[in-house]
Amino acid sequence: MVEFFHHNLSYFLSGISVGGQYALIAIGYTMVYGILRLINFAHGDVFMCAGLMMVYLSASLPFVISVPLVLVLTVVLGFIIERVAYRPLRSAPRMSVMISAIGVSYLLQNAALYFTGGLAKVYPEIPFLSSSVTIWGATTRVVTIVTPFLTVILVVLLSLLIKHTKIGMAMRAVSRDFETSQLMGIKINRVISITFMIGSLLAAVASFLYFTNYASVTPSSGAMPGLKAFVAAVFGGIGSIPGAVIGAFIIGICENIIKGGASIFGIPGSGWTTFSDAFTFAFLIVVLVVKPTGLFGEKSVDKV
Amino acid sequence: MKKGFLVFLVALMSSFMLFAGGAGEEDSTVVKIGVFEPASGDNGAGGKQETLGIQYANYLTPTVTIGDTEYTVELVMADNESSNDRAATAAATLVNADCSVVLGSYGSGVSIAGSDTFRIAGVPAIGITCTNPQVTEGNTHYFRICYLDPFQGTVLANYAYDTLGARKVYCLAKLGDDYSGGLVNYFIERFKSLGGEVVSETFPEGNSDFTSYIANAKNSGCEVFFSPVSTEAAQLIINQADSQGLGMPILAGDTWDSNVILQAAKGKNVDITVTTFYPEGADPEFDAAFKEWVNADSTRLANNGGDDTISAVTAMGYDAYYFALQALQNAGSKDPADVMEALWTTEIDGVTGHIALDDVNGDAIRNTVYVKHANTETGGWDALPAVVVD
Amino acid sequence: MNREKRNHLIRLFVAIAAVYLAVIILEMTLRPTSILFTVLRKGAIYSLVAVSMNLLNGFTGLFSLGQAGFMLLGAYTYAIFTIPADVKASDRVYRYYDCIIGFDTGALAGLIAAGLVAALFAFLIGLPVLRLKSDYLAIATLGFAEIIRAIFQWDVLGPVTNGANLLREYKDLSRITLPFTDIPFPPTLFVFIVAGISILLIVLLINSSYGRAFKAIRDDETAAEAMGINLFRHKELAFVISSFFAGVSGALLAAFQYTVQAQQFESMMTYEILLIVVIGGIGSISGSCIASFLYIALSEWWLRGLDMGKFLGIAAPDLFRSGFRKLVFSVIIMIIVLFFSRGIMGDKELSYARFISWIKGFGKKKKKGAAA
Amino acid sequence: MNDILQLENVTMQFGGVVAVNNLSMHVGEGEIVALIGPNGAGKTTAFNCITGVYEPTNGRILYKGKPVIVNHPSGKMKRNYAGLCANDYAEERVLSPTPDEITKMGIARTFQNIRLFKSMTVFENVLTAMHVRAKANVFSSVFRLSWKEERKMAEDTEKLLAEQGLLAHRDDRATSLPYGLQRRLEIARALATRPSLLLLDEPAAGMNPQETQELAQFIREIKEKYKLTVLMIEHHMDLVMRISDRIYVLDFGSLIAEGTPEEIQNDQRVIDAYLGVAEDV
Repeated sequence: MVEFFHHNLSYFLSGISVGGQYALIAIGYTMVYGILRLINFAHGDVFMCAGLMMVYLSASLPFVISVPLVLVLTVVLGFIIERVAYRPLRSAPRMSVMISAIGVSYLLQNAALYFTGGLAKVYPEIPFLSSSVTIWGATTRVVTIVTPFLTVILVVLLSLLIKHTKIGMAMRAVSRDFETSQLMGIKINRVISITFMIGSLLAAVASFLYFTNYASVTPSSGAMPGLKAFVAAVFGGIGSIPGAVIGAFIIGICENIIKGGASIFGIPGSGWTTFSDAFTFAFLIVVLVVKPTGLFGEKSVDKV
Repeated sequence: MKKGFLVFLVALMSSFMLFAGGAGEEDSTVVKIGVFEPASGDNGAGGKQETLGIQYANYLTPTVTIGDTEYTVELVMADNESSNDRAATAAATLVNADCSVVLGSYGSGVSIAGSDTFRIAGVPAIGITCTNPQVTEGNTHYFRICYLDPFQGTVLANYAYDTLGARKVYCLAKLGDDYSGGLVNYFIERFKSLGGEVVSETFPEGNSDFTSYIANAKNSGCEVFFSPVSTEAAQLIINQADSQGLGMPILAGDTWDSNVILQAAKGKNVDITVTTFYPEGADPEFDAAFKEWVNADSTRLANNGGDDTISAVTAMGYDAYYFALQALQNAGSKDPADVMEALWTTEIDGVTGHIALDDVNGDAIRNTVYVKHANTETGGWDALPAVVVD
Repeated sequence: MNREKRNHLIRLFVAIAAVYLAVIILEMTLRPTSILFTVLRKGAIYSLVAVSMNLLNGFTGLFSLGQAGFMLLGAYTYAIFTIPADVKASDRVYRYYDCIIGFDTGALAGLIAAGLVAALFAFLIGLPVLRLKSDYLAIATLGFAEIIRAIFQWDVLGPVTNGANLLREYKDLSRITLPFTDIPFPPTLFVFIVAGISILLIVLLINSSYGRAFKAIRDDETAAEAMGINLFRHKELAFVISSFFAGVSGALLAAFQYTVQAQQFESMMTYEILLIVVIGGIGSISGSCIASFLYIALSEWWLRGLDMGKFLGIAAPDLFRSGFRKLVFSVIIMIIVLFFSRGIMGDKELSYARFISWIKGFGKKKKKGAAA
Repeated sequence: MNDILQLENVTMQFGGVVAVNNLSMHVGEGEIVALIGPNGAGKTTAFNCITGVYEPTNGRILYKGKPVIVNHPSGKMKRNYAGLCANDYAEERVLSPTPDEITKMGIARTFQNIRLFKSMTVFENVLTAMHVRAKANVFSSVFRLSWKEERKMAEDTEKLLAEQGLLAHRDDRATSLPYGLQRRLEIARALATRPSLLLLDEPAAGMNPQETQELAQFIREIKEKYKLTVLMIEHHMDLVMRISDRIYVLDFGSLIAEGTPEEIQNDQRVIDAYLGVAEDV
């Protein structure tokens, strides 16, 4: 067992690392869904934009400035998207808001396409995070090791924020009952804005970790991680933060095991890797069929 | 307010229609050459470099004399977005713009996908660096000035077996990509016939995590990592190979002959060898003049990947332009049908060597493959002895 | 009452006949490579798939995002069925695999098979998935579309699907002939006829007793159930029928493109179709059709100049470079989504009376503007 | 008189909460029976059990003498079950039809919070309810081979609307009708499924005394005309007392009284339930 684990350590390491990155993105999805019942399709692209900002800013600024600046700009981006694309549609049917989200996603991708000229941009090497380390015989980057810890720390901080601060309480109230909390004097718009800003902040952190690992940013870089993170959020029970985090780690690890399937299980390559993305969905569907609201989702009962 | 906006929208759309419909009066002394290249997507970088070669040649020789008339050559660009489903529409745009001949594309899949549109319109196309046999096979309108994958794959397999001494090779292709899939296939065919062993895998579109594939290569005890994929994926592979300590030579085909690769490999612990169409330095005159031209304009420089390294695809694009001009002259007309007829017998001496086409599929008759090795210290290519096959 | 209805039907018939006549005339006069045909064909194909999606999302209230997957099934079925047997045996298409399918069919059989295969898969997928609600249903159907895509790229199925590689040389639009002859069928007309008949069938369905049951489910599931409408059976029915036509439109798309590959049927494609449905108006058939043609014309034709350096006669190669078209296009989409969130038609249908009153309202508005 | 509907020991438990506790009642053919009780007594839950919206935790429901719904606690519920008669139905086959199957058997209902089909006109609302009795399959329906049936359905709908005095609003959107007419439309829609037993959930809610009076008349009329049996939940006591043959009273999920209007009016337990019992008594 230990031998097996040792031999395949590199798969598990990259699985845990990518899982942590998905988790940070997934929180953004799940929080927004909890409050607005909106699948924020643009979230993956906010993540991609954070990556691009870093590419452009670090070209002229030192990391001490560019890293915080990227965090701030991403938060601003999240805020603007909510303000411009979602708030005007607050009373519109849910489908319209979701279409707006798809529209924003499309817009961000195409803007990135135009400004990058459709080429992959090389992500800067962040000192320390980018250096290689060897752990128990597996060579990897420091970022791989840092990611899960950073993720857990951020999630704990976020849970404390939601449990113990006034704004956190407001968030919980709004996600429980939108109308009533409005009547109770909670400033809904403020809560929603802050939710988007927190989500964007975490996406920006995820972008540092993710792109340091994979080194290049393209306009479509956000699509797949975004989709996977969203699946993780649904998988864990959308609206539940611990659910999203656990879902993300499970998906990250499974995905890497599938990719390494031929080597791990000694099954000669019969196109396993074709299914590394599809597997995520297959897993999700099985979970949904067995437990229609995800692992930690609350059951909703229609009043008749 | 909303209705006013609607009026505005309708007005805008009708003006679009007007301008898009009537493309302007036809100038009888203009001959149009279509540039069917990707400017975005996976192969955007390579497509842009190939386009640069065409543009440079057009800059040097903006006119052509057909019969007794001197025509101005107008390049019509259409971005096929490296995507097979967009290719047909991009091709239709070129056909609709009355191009006499079309150049491109970088990437075999898009060429195959656009091929039928050209066939139906009767417009000849000249493949520049699309190496998959299916591009020209069984048709009379698609030509090509580069060598083919069975040839390149054989050369690469020989190189891995004989020069690198490898007996087990890891092959990684992109799922659904005719170029990498085809090349890997011919490589495997040859390598196995030499007595070697291969592990072959594919990665899906949009994949950016190659760590598991690299781990697979290491764990399965392979000695060479063969991955002739797009430059986009190549950057990621180089980066992750370095951070994971791949520890075996990486071998790739002509796509990797790009400064994108050099930039990614600079300062990294990787060993990269590629085969290509043209090694920088083979024609110093061309090299120097092209560098000057590229450095004169920031957009060109950006399109070339930020520096003035000459990619083989640029040289091929350059040759393709002159090949097309020669065909136009031989045809004595700008009618696509005449050009198509003339192409079979067109020959030129380009910077990448003598170009003549065979009479079966209209493929170039070439027997030389250049081999380059990435120098990770200087960030340039070191030329290795070229391979000549008889 | 009845006369009004009859007049309405007559007008509708005349309008449709005029459209087809226009297509025939265009096909006879314009040169076949005109970009207009690209727009018309692709617009008609997208109309069909948008209407089929509208049947689910707009009329039955099922939020499904699996359309691209069913189009893929249709496209592949059509291509595999109609590649001539001798081509299948040669290595012109199946280069790395030996094709195990030894027969070939005509275009019509291919189209029907495409629909049936898509419908069969929809039936199987629907069994577990249609019990899910709203967003969960959406993500599950999206997931199935991705799984289908992966299956069709799988090496092991290579002898049938040609792996992940292109399929070609099937009965594309240039190879379709009039039945029992070698005379080529006018391609645009062919697309219009197939899409037209399919849309007509969907309209007939929506206006039938079953269509009303679908709408009842959309409006209020509990009440519909209390009125004796079996939710699952009717949802499954709508899902299967919608997928059938998505399959047919996938087949048409394959025929239109000359080559087909699983790769292109990604989730972005479904989003695109959903955008069209919403822009046209959820629950409006004519809206979906109008939006499809506008969408395709804008993206493939009118805005092309933005990518090619010259637009509206203005040449600015530095601004109008590759990608600008898509940027402008997505801004236009955003504007429509934000300011016309009910879409072009809302849930109404295009009719003569509505058109006239719209024009009249237009005149009034303009006069007011002129006075002020 | 035959019983058209019988409930035997029906218990509905949600988690730890017993919403309906061991409810047994019967409704005779041609009767008008009222189910009353304070808010939260479990009346609507009982309706939902009868119509298949909820699957009762325990008990049996018979329609026209045949068992149609049977259940007993199983799985997790077996341990947590807080009701009575846990083992009475353990041996019987579980029957839990969906609401549409119940409707097909001939039980129709209206809803407490009106649930009309929002996007449809008055005419379409009723026409849609006819779908359950339509025989055409989807092919004959699409290709209009069943046009005769379709025409018959339209005619029946017109007739039904005319009888309910809704014909003037035929092409109005259902939700644009005044409240009283919406209730009436809901009843018309239920009638379109051709039921033998009609369940009305607070039909007079939100009506003024005048409208309530008309409603009483209306219920009697349709009962005669369509040979219906009516079971209704209602808070308007004058309406209940005026038209009911018998009354059941629920409180906290349990049946506390049963009888004719006179009996119920004088029942101490009912008075206590409605007015509350002083703690020190």
